[in-house]
Amino acid sequence: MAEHEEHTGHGQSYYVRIWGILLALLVVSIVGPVVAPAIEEMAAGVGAHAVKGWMITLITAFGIAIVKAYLVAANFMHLRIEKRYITYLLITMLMLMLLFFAGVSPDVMRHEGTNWQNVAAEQEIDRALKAQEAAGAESHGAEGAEQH
Amino acid sequence: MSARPIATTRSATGIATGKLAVWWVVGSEIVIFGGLLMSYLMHRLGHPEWADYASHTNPWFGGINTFVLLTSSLFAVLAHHAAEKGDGKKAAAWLVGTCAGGLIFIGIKAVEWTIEISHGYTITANGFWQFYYTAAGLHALHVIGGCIIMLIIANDARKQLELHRVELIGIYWHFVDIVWIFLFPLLYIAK
Amino acid sequence: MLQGLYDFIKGIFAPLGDSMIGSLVPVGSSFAGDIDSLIALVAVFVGFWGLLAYIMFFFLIFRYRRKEGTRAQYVTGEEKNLKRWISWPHAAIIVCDLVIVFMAVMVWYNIKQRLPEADATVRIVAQQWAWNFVHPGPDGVLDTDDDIDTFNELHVQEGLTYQYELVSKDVLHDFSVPVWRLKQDAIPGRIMKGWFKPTMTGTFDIQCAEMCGIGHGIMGARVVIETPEEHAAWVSSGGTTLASATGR
Amino acid sequence: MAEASTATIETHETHTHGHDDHHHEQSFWSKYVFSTDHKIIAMQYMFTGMAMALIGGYMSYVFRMQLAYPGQSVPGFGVVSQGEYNAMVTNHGTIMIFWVAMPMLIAAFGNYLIPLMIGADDMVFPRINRLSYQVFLISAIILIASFFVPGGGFAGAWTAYPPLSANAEYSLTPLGAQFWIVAVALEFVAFLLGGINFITTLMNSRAPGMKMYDIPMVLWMIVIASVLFMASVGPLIAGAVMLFMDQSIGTGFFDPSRGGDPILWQHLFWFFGHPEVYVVLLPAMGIVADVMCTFARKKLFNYKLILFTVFATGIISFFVWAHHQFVAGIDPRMANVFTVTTLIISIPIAEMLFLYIATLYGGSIQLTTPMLWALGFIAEFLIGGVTGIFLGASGADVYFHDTYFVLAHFHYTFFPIAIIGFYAGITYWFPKMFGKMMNETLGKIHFWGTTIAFNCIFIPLFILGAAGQHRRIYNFQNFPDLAGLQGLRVFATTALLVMLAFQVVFLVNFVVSLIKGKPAGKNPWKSNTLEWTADSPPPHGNWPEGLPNCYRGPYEYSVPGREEDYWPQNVPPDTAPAE
Repeated sequence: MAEHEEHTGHGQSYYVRIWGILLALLVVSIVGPVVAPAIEEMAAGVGAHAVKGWMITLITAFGIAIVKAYLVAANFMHLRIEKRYITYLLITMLMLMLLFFAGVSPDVMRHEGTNWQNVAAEQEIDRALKAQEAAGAESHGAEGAEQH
Repeated sequence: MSARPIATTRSATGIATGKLAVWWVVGSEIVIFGGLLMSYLMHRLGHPEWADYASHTNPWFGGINTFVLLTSSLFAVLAHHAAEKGDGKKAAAWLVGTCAGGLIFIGIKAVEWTIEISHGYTITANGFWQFYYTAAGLHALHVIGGCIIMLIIANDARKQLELHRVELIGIYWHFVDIVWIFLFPLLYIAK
Repeated sequence: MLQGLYDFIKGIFAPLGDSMIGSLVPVGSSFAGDIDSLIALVAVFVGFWGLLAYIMFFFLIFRYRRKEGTRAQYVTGEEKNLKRWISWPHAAIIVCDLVIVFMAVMVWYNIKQRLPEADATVRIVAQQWAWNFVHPGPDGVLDTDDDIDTFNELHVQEGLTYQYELVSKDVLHDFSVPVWRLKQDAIPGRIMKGWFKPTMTGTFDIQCAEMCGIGHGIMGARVVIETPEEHAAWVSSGGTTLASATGR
Repeated sequence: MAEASTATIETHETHTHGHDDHHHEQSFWSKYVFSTDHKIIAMQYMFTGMAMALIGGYMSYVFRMQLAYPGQSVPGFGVVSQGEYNAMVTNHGTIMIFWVAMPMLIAAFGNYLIPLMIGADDMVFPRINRLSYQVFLISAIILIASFFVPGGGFAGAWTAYPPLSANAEYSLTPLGAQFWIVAVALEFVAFLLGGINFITTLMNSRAPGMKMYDIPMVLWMIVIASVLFMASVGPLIAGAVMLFMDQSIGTGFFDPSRGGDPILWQHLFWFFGHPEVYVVLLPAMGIVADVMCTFARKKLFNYKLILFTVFATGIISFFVWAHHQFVAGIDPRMANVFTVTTLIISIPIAEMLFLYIATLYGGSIQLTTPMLWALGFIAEFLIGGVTGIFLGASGADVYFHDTYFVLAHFHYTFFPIAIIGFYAGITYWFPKMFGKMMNETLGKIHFWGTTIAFNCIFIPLFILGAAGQHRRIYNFQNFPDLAGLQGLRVFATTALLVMLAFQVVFLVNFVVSLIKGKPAGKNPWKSNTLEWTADSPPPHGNWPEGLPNCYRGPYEYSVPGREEDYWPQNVPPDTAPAE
């Protein structure tokens, strides 16, 4: 423990600073999707058609989540000064989840594959999208009011 | 309570035994939440209609809760800081603060869910909402469990006992925080 | 070229396959022989290694049994001249694995992955705890008025390539016809497609091979494979079924 | 519940004999029931596991009798209905894997051996250890209770594929299914707690001087198994929560009529289910390694290479899970990937077995009872291993999937693992656990009776499987093509009765040896590892006079130039061996 103490010898202000960064990132991740359409428009205005709203959302939501998670893990959990293999352990567990995703998504995420078709899911998507469209056309104004 | 075995005091890896165990707990929790979130993600990507369901969540509740948990994480690390300095009273105080953060989080969650359920978005409403309540509920259980353990540790720390445990609960708490950091965009932001 | 290599290897093991699985269950479909040969191939490969291991194993137990006055040797197993007894079999096993993988994938591709042109299509509807079969009827097309629905009895014609559409009404079932070496889960909410080509006439078992509830043990049906004339007669008769073909 | 109390009583009996000269004066409750001593907890696991094995064995008796003599009243049970048959089959599988193989191999031997073999006085978290057992016991009680609720026990196969398991309308066992999933989830929690304890203990609390390659193989294997378990079980715990909610509050995670996907459960299950095979295999392999080295008086053949094959097996075991689902409706193209990975995993496993066989080379083999069990393990497991290739090859699996061939295959792996491995361990460490020697003659009778009868059960089942007979069918007389093979079924059932009868020999041997066995002394087998330097049975704290140090690897047998043919790990290099 003694050896540990000199490593973690950050002052309180250090942690508060990290916390400040985290809060700033939080604001970005909330604001990101809201301003995404505007940014898309702006980008299109200057000719950058490749920039799409969903990209902004993806980056601000998940990119920033990863950055936040890294900041918490590295500084608050002190992974930065922990023995290396703890980091490897945690990364291995995350990799296993990617493996799981890779192995399972061909069957679960997709609804049509070689010689099979997930009719139930396709019908449900169809039904729900139609219902949403109908509801959206009907009560667009009402929903807008609700949000304010 | 018997005396602690000599085994517990050994440290062939250079990491204190308790901390090593907490890391393994975190590792096993990663796969538990990971399995759930990967299942959610697959369905979410495969079901375009869920975007509309997701738009009925309230990112303000989620955002405030993120703020609360981040702040409580700060308190937890400050408690650890105090414990390392040997100041048990201060560590206990920070831990109680962390715990208060957890309780506020649960409180906000309760309000949020009440509103959602009263709007008819119950757990059986559709695929999105069942994952929403399951993932957030599993996380909330971890918050509650963490709070209870934290109060016990705070009580010990107040008497200058078992100060090393302040760090252990801190690591766990930060992990719970990180899970929320991912739940937040997955459930509230992605539309 | 791959197909040629496959046929060559299959040819070597086909007779053995006939006498192994073929002697227990009739070879009833175009791909049953492929599966039998693959099983024979695997049997020869693993049989060889298994036997070798057993001979070595019992020889060592006998040769190095405890004798008064002798001591065991001090061997770490890291000596080069000893290690090669492990590393050479290791390499040989990799080669065997490659052959098995190649053959298995070829067989698999043929049965499950490709979907040949069909002469006819049947729909198989599984439910707790029975099989419903929809035959296309005289016009050869499904979902028309002249479809023939049968219960626990599938009628097909020898020598035709059939596609099937497998669906389930409630829980998982598994359409299994041992004489055809065919097996496919039926999943509620999904349509599973596949094919078979009966090559032999007769009446055989259809089993459910996936636990499907309390009646799983009685969820059997019969497949009746007919000659073209018989089948035509059956179709024109409007699909009368053999009463209590499953013995219940 | 009855079983649980039997277990405690048995524990009590054994310990009144084992601990006669023990000077701690504790009450019965604190000493045997709420003890934090790793040895007592190991005993608790072992006796609970044995009690559960009796229940699982009884179930196999009931359904095998039904298959051999369909519709007739089974002595000791009555007429078996279809629902009861399905429930028996389901819970036989669940019990034998989760409540027998895991507690007996990992938890019992892990708890007993880890502190003793690394020279520590206890596990690092004794109270978490106790909690782990208590959770485990509760889970066992819940599982047994599931048989007595309205509707009867869960009957949807041990894989619990939804929608059958998720929906009471389909399964007709509304409560049984819920009890089952809760019991399984609790069991996972128990083993997570236990596993964290094992891993941390081995990593941190080794005796001074014990380096990575000085750890006995059995501990490596138990701990690697715990790691595999921990890394793979997470998705299934999440899945269990989802399935339980499907059953109880009507969500539709796995129900296609409510937007779910039944295939997802299969993946969640087998993502855990395949590593689980290695979770139970590895501890048994480890026990066999230790027993073989002791009785061949030989160093393990290339310790490091064995360790690497174990690592390789562990890693690859995460990449093969979907070979259980080849015909279950996964995308056919994915099946090719999983065929390749499955065939790859055969390489390290085959190599591991070769290395084990090579360990016999140059030895001085004593065929004692534990050694017979260890060699029997290898002989039987080889069959289980090679028949796995048939099933891993996707093309052949189309035919073999869910037939008795599969059943015989995995019994040829799980029986050596759970039963033979356990007997190898218990006969080997019995002197250490209870301070008495077991009877060799009875032990050998038990060995030959069990293994020969075992082969007679399952070789006919291979043939039945090759003839296209499917699993979980309660009466094959309903299938005209299969009805004719009844002779093989009767033969298998008869062999099962013989095998179950021979287990009585073991129980007799166990009890008689406890009472009348020869005192064992500290090191009856002249073995090297640290547990043999403690008293038999070891007192609380294991080495009250001071914990041992470690100076060398665990398998230094027959070292040239030494008078004795063994060289205990705790003996300093320059002195003569103790005793």
